[in-house]
Parts: sequence; structure tokens; C-alpha cells
Amino acid sequence: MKTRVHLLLGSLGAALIAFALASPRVIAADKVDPVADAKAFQNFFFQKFPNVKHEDFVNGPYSMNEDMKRQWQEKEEFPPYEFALDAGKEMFATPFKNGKTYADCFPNGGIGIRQNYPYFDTKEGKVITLELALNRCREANGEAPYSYVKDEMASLTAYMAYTSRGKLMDIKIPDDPRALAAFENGKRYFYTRRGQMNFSCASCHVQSPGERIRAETLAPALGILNAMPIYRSEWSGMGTTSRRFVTCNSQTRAVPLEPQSDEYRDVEYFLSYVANGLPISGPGARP
Amino acid sequence: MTTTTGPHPTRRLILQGAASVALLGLGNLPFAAAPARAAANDKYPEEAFKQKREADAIKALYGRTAEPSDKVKLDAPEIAENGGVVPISVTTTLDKVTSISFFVAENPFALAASYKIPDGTIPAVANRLKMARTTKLVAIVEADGKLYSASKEVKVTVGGCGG
Amino acid sequence: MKQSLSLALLLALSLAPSARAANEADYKAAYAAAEAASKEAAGMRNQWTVTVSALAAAKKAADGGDFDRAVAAAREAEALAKASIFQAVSEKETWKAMEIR
Amino acid sequence: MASSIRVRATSNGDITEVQALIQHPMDTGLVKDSKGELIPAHFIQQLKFECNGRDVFVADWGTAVSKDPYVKFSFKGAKKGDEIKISWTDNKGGSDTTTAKIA
Repeated sequence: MKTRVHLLLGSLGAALIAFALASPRVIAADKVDPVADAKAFQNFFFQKFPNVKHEDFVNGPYSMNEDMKRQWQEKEEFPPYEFALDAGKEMFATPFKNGKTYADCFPNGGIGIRQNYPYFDTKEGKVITLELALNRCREANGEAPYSYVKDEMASLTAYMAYTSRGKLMDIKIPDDPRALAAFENGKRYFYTRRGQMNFSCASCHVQSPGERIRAETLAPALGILNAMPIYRSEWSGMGTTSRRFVTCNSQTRAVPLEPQSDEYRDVEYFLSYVANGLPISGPGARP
Repeated sequence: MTTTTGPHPTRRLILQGAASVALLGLGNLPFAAAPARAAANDKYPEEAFKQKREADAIKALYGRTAEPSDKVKLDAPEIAENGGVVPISVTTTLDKVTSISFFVAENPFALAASYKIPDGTIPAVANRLKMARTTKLVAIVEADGKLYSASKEVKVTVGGCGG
Repeated sequence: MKQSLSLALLLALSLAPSARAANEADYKAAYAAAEAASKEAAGMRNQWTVTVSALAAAKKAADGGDFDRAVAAAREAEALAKASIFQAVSEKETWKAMEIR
Repeated sequence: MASSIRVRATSNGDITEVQALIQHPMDTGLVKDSKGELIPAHFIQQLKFECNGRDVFVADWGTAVSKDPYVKFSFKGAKKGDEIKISWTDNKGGSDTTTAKIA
């Protein structure tokens, strides 16, 4: 039995090493430079898709395929996330048992601030995402937290995203080594292959955006979170950023981590930061 | 629904009062069915929605066959973004339109939706339908008692890479 | 010479039990090895869904008394767990190859 | 509880364009839930739009209409401020109705 395992590992190892040597890039010195990373990241997509307008990247697959863009624009006349939006607005206005509302937890009453999330909390030394902040607000006011992958959370983030529509993503990295580490950790997660399919987020969203995986056209990684939360026809329901990360993992046959684990918060931090300057377009409708 | 004694004696004869004469035994001769009567009939076409095949559903709903016409403009995607939500619309330049219906051939039940178009309503409809798999989509317009159709193929597959 | 001898011995040993039908003891040993590897993979936060389902299949087969299938499934689970561990280890560096610079 | 029907009716000239989005599962009865049991069919069968005392649009729907169904049509003979009454019934006897003013 032992020999069979080694054979299997040997072949996998050989394939991986061969791939690593074949790739042209030289591994440069490892100083974390988010500004340079963001510039390189954006230029990669601007050069790879010269005729896609920069702000269009936030429309995911629809920036890659005219026929699907038409189907999408038709649906946008009366979008399927309309109900989640109304529910979110109502929830935002409904006070907790202690009389407070979400508006008391957020700057500017929670209106028009989604473009600053996630942010790095220097006291806690960790990335705080919008979904996490909402649940913390609930718990601070004696309410039970919502599931990160279910409709209530999606309705709240849909409404907050809607109030920020058109504002440019504006994520800050404070001069704090832990913030740089979180950014780097998110970047590593983004490029790390996982699951039996041996895909990383980049395998699909950097190497082959615009191409199809069966019926779906792959979205470019640039601005991929700007439309969150999204109503997906495939789920015939709303999906938060957490739900998207968890389902992407299981698609590659990797066991998902707990929603809002550090890795997910950091990769959201990385992806949002490199999309700075692109407009918020949430809530979105996707295939 | 126009009344005619087709081969199926069981088909319910819908008596529309003294004015209409049940033309027995004259088969499918097209005759001017008063548009108001088709619109007034609000009954839900149970029978037609039960038919599996497209041809049977058309017969159950309208009692006769349609002829393709370029006056019926059917707009549907070539590749459906998702089989669960396929935006489909139809417009027509025909006049005296009384009904518009959609048939998805490869669905378990072909008839998807049927709309009654009273006088004064523009003969055009947009809606979102489900499609089980790659299929022929047929839109039928009933205008001045006759049936006109347009059809198109829509490709449908699942999404995602694995799971 | 000595080295190839031990290899042959190892081969003979590993093939020996499958000559006769596997029994519960074989299953327990194979399952324990698979579970250890799976725990290690989970510890590295790089578990595969197919490892989990192979382990479950092994347990189900064993509960049904089909120890041959149970041992085979446990071995497959172990191999998958080990592959996911290898993936996590090698990716520690190879991810940089894909990074946009 | 907010109505399950969202309507947008806009008029330009003599033509009024009506869009409706209705919150309804539209279950076909052919889908199994996570426990492997069939989810019973539950879908809107008839949707009616009335304006100025007459039907302006009647939809007969089967199980192939998408979840949270959407429909768009236009009609003549109404003006800004007129009221449209929308009502639906489903195969389980459920129903809902609402009215909307033409903008």
C-alpha cells in the first residue's frame, strides 16, 4: 500500500514542480508593496482587455460577453434583487429590542459607506468586513447574529451597497505591519491552488476571465467584489460575499473554511484594495 | 377558444350563448372567431398545461395548428445565462391579436405561458421562463382567429466547474 | 542489495493481507491511517471534499460488513489526504509563480 | 407585510407600459429538497391586470415560469393617475392583490 501512495505523490509532485519551473516569472524580493501590487493588478486587466472600459470590470461576466450583457441589462430594468433591497431597507429602519438601529453602529448612519469596507481595525489588528461589522452590531445590541450565507445578511448588505452605488472603492491600508501582513495573506490565498481540482482563484479569474466553465462566463478578478451581494439565477436567491467564497471552494472540491475566517477576510481585503478607484455596483444580478 | 368538433369527441364544447353557431363537422375551416369572446374566456387552460408535447399543447389550447410568420418577432438569448431564468419576449405587427403563448419543446410540459390580449392592449409580452435543457422555443400569436408562430433554439447547460 | 531486499519485503507485506478477504482489523488499521492523514490536512486548512466522502464511504461499507470495500475506500481517503497535504506544502512557494507583478 | 407584487406603470402619450415582479417560489413539483423529498408544485396559475373597470392583460402560467416571475406589457386607453388593479391566484388557492397608480 505504501508504494502506491508514493507513486501517486511522486506524479503529483513532478507535475507541480514542472509547472513552477516553466512559469516565466522570477520570484522577486518579498517586500509587501500594496500600491505597486494594485497598479500591476489593474494594468494586467486593462492590457488584457483593452476595449473594456475600466469601470465596466465591476460588471463581472457581463464585461466579457455582449450577449450576456444584453440579457443582464434587460433584467436590470426590474432586477430580481428588488425584494432583498426592500427587505434590507425595512430591516435598517426597524429598531432592535433595545431601541437602537443599525444606523447607530455605523458612520453616517450606514448610508453610503460600503466602499470603505473591509477596513483594518488597528485596535483588533484584523480586517473587519461589512458582514462581520453588521453581526457585531447585532450582538452589541443584544440580537442574535445572522448566518453569513443566508438572505437576512444579504438583504442588509444589499441595501448598504445600494446606498453606495457609483461611489469609488476606497480601501485603506494603515501603516501597520499587521495590515500589510493581512493584505499579503489575502494575496497568498488568492493565488494558492486548492481542492482536488487544484485551482486557485487566479486559475479562473486571472488566467481565463471571459472564457466559459460550461454555461458560465468567468468574471475578471478586477472589481469582482464591487457588485456584492449578488442575486444568482443559479441559486435563484441572494448570495453574500461569504456564500460566494464558500461555494467557490466546494466547486474546486476544497472543504470550505468557516465564513468570515481570517483567510476569507484577508482575501476580501486584498481584492477590494486592488479594485480601489472602481465604482461600487452592488447589489448585482449574476447568472 | 374557438369551438370545433375535432377528432376527439371528448373535447369540451364551449357554448358561448345563442350568438355563436357550433359549426359541426366542418373541421378546421378558419372562421372569424369574435376576438372579444376569446378574451372574455378567463378559464385557466388546465388541459393545455398538462400536455407534454408541443404539438398536443398547441392543439389543446387553440384547437388548430399555426403557420410560421415573419410578422412574429421572437427575442431570446442564443445561450441562456441560466436555465432557471431566461428572458424571452415577443412582438408582432399583426393586428386583432387576441392571445400570445410560449412553448418550450424540451420542458416536461411544453406550454409555459399563455397571455390573453384584450382590445387596446399592445400585442407584445416580455417574461422570464425556465428551460430544462437546450430546446426549441416557440411563440404563437393568435390574430383574427388564425395562428402565427416563430421559433428559435436556446442553448442551456449547467454552470460551474466541479463540486 | 540490502536496500532492494527491504523494498521487496515491504511489497510482499503490503500485498499479503489483500490475498484473503479483509477483516475488521485490517479496516480499523486502514481507517486509522486515513483519519490521521485527513486530520493533518484539516489542520493545514487544506482538506479536500473527496477525502471526507471517501472516509464516510469507508465507514459505511464497514458498518455494512463489506470490509474489502471499506479498506479500499479508507486507503483512497488516505491517498487523497496525503495529496492535499502535499498540495498545501508545495503551494507555500509555488503560488508566487502565478502572481501578477 | 409588503405586497408580493411590485408594479411599475409608466405612461407616455396614450400607451402605458406595465412591469410587474412577483415574489413567488413557482415550484414545479419536480424538484427534490435536500432530504430527497419532492417539493410539491406551487405556482401562480393566473395573473390579471384590470384598469378602468376592464381586463387589460391576463396571464395563464404553467410551472415553466421563473421563480419571482416578471412580466412586461403595454396597453392603450389609460392616462397618468389612473389605477391598475393586479391580482394573482396559485394552484394552492393562494392569492394576493394590489393596486398601482400610473406614473
